Amino acid sequence: MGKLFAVILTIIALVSAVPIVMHTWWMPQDISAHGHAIDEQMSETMAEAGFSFLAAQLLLAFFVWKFSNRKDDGKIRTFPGGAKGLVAAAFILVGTEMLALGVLGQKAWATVYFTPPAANALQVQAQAGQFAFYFRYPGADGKFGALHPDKIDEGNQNYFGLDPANDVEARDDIVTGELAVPVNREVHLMMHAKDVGHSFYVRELRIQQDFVPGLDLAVHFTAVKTGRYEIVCTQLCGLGHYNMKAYLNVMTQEDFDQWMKQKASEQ
Amino acid sequence: MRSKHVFMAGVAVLAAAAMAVAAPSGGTISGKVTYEGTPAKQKVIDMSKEPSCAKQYTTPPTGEAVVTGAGNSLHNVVVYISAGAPDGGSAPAQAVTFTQKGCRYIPHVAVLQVNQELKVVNEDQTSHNIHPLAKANREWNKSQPPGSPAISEKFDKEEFIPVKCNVHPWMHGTFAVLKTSHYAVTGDSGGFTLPNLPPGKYTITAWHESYGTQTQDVTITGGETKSVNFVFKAKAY
Amino acid sequence: MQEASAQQVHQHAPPEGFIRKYVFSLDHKVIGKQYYALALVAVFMGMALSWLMRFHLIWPNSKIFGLELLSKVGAPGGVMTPEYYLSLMTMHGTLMVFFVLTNAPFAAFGNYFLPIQIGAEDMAFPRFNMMSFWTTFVAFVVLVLAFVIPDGPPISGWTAYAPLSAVGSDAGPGLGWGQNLWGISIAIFCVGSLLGSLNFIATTLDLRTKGMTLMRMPISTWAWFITSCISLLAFAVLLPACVLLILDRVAGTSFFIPAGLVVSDRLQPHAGGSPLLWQHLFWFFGHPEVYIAILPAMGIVSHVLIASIRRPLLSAKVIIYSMMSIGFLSYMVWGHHMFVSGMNPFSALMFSFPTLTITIPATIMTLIWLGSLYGAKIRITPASLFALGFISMFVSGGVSGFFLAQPSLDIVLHATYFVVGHFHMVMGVAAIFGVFAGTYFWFPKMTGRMMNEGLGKWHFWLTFAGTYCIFMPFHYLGLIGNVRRYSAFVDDFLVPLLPLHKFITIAAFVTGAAQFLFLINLIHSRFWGQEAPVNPWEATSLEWTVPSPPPFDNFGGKHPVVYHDAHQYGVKGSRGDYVMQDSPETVVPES
Amino acid sequence: MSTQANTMTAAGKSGAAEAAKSGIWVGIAAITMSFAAFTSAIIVRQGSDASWQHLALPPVLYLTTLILLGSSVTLEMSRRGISALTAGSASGEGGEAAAGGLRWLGGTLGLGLLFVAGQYVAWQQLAAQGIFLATNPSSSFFYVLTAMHGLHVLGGLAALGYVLRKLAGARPALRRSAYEAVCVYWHFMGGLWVYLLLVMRMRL
Repeated sequence: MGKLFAVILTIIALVSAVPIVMHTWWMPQDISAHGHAIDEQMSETMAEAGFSFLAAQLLLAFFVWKFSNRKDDGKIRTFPGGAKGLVAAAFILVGTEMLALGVLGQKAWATVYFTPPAANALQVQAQAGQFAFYFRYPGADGKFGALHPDKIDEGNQNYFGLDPANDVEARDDIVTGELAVPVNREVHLMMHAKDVGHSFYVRELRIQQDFVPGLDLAVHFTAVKTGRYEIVCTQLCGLGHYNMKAYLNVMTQEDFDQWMKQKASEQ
Repeated sequence: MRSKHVFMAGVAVLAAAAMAVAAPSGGTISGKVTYEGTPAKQKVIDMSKEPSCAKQYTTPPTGEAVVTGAGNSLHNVVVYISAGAPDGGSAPAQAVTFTQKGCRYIPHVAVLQVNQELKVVNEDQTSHNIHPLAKANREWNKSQPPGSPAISEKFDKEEFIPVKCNVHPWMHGTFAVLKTSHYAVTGDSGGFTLPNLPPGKYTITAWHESYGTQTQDVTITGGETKSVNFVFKAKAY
Repeated sequence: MQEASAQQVHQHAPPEGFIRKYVFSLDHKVIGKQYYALALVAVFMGMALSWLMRFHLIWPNSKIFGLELLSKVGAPGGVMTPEYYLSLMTMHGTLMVFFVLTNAPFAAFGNYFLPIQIGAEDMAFPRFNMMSFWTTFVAFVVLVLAFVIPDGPPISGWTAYAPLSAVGSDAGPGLGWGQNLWGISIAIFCVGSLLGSLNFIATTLDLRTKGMTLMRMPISTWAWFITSCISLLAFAVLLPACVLLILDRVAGTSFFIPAGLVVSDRLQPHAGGSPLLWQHLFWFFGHPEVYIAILPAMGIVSHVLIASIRRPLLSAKVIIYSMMSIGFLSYMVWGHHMFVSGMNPFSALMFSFPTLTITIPATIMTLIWLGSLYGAKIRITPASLFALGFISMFVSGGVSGFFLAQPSLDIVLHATYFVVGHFHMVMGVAAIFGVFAGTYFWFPKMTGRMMNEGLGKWHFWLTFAGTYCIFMPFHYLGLIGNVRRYSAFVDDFLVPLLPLHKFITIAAFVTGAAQFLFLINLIHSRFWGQEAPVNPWEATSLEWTVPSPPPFDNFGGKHPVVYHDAHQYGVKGSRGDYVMQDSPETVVPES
Repeated sequence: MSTQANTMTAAGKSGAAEAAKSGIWVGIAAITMSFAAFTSAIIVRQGSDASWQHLALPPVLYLTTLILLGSSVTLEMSRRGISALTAGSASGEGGEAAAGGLRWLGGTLGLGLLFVAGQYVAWQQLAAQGIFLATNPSSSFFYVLTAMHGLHVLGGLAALGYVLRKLAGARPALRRSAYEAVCVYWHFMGGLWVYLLLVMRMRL
């Protein structure tokens, strides 16, 4: 019976590892300037985690195979080196492994969060509400109009609560339902939650950041590949959570300018 | 015989009811709803979030908070008798259908009588949620994924209930729950007609979702047709 | 000083009558069984909910037979709505985390065996003990009430993030009275857990029998003791958090709700609150809660393991110290749940390192367990299989922690099925394996009858393979970016993943069905099982010195004297290869 | 009796009797943790809210503080008499001391009730100014903290009442450790109140 356990466990461990090694299901292609650091970190971690996983499972299977239901009247033996050896091994191996992962991982993290956005980054405001994202470009004046929550009127498509009647800066703000950005240009995305918590997640962009009501956060990124990508909400926000999405449209500069013109005319 | 009296009374009531229905002998109030000034420009609806809806339109649709027509006519105004008429009695058996199609509400304003059945239908390939922001009535908020059966609901109090879809925030409409059966919603021409009014003094109310309500008093003496017009002041923002 | 009535409390006579004996009993053994029964009810409810959810994910428009009876609104015509999916998900999480994973390994087995293992007649405060169970029971009833109110259960998840959980029904169905009941239930649960933990700590400190030094306590006792310390501090934080949440909901305060929120077109009359405050308070409880579930399982597994491998662990001390350091570290890592929540990015680093550090004691424990198998004489029983399975699950669930501990990878994996797979394996399945191991091991002591071994083994094979089939693919889904808490997969990139989801759903049905083998075994053996001897597993700790089941006062009025620790296996003793803790004979190593 | 008790536990101490004592410290640890959570909530709220308006505490609170601290003193005064009682020498000279002890204990109970009443008066005064639970963050915390503390004090009063009832009976029957535990708890309530008063007084 112990042998059966060993066989089943070995099969499980090996089969589990196959899709990982084959990259059958893996992260989508990275389209961001910073994402390669995250991808490398992922591969690094996967190698270490995969090794730990296989080593432990196979060792467990092997020991159970060898030492279960022993017919021989053999003596109890002790693992060479005993507890001290194992504890030392754990400290040294896992300690250095974790320290390495930790230190390397910080670099990837730092590229996302510790670098300030470039001064000429495209300024966009993202607003998340149940259950849609809206985006706002400052328009010709380069300034965003102020937000007045009491002025929000979605039936009149005033999603942000702008006050164009009294606020000049708000009049040329361009509000859209998709996030269009020019390729290879840094984007400074300022995040505002209208009602409850939401999150901004673009898999290809290697960006995920919560919208926290009352706390205006920001992320910045540079997309290096044109295309349409899905923006999804990853923070449970209510019954339409699974339907809360928008598209990230990475365009060439010309297309972007064209798009911007078109959107400005629709305001 | 007691039962005979009851029978006779029943016949009388039935006859009276039949006469009321059969003889369009009452007066009529008709008129037109218009606006003055410049209404706010209705923006193009950005449906990029929902490609399955966006592709149903060749020219992108615009918002429906203020819909106007030729001759300054104002659409989607509910004109109804708010005082003077007897209550509509029991609600009509026929349900009012409220359809979600192309991520818009059809009709934009659905008029119901108190306790009349409302059937909400989703003809889109996406999920909607129907969220009537009721105050006097019981508020509810239900999802309707594509292919789900119609949602059947009733409202038991008079109220203009804004209804919205949280999944598609541009979708805004109104459930106008009225006590009376005498109502009309202005369409293309901005005109309305309230027929079959027995003689009496009436208060006519016109309600528009952005411009509010106006009332006028009208007296009907016989079978005449009275003309009543409403003019709303448009707001640029 | 003479104690006027020191013995009164603990030398109470056996109670008479059904109510005092089985319902409002002061006997820790009855209370332990009550906790176990409550957990059993909750776990089957939770499992049924997971079945419904898995079904809905694959066949969102299909009728589920009988679901309409549960909720007409949530399942019109038997078809589950998206909001009802979230309701069921919230209830699944809450039931499982609080009423199963906290109750079964800790409160149920701890209550039954902690006093016996240290040679005590009962808990230090039997009345508190009874109260803690019954408050927990009330909490359960209040939670389940959410199923029957018109509003339905809340849809904000077991984490109940504010302001979704705080602003009321404007934000969606179930967030009115459903959420209130949730908050009240959890607050009551906290009170019950606090009373229970207080009792465990005082009992362990003060009621050990003669010779039972701290280091002679079995590892299971140690695990319960450490867990009660964690639980005491964790629930003491969740309780105020729940109070504040309830006040925000019903009294109009703004602890967690900032100004200017427009929910469904309605400007909320709140100002100045902080949603992150809820997250901090919740996860300050929430992360230790993970260890409240897993530490008792570690203790039970260690306890079962040494009796099954007929040798002591390479070092029991190292295991105990590792559990302590895990418990200690668990209070420094809550922020790793909030890497993308808008915390200061520097604090993400502050939370990342202690999180990675937890790997060290966890690895040490794994290596000690593995190393102890070397050269052992493993006896394969359902109990030992589940103990070995626990090690496997703990490793599988643990390595995915490498990823989630790093903020840079959490950017990609946060809120995906990777996280769901991680915590289901390490906190859910592993802890449940500990409970199964404990059940197969202790059932003879608790009922006086043996469980059916063949059925038990079948239960193990199906559960072991089944849980891997369910939760391993979760990690793959997470790598692709499959977001969790979605009631249907409509996004372009999620639709192609449906076949994998279908595989998971089928695995979930098979694995869930296998749990009925366990239930049948439990019920059948309880009444018709073979009669159990005093010490069927030839184990050394004190519970195996008393009759099966133990008498009302455990030791029949005697006070056992302890001469050894509980790890005297693989030695020469009068009974074979082991020496009981209360046996005065000197231990002679076998070699 | 004492030899039997000695066989009960490893260290030779009477476990069952000690349990109340360690139990109360464990309980205090939990309560401390709860109020630490409240404190951190206050700090976060004050930090995140630019429009924080600090509440001026009703002056009656300083009086109630004195009352609560005074009740700790009276509780200590009861110690000698209660020692005589629990020692079982409730006759002759011991009896007089015991009666004194009971009086001090009763006084403590009275002062405790007075404290709770004072807290209620403070609430009334704030309410008269139009400051309620949901008025502003500062007032929310004030009501929550005073209410939570008040609940714990009420628990302490119940325990004091229980001790008093047990001791005042014809055959006093109470474990010394139970009395000690109540004393520890009561003093802790006083200390906790002073701490809360400072937290609510100061801008953190």
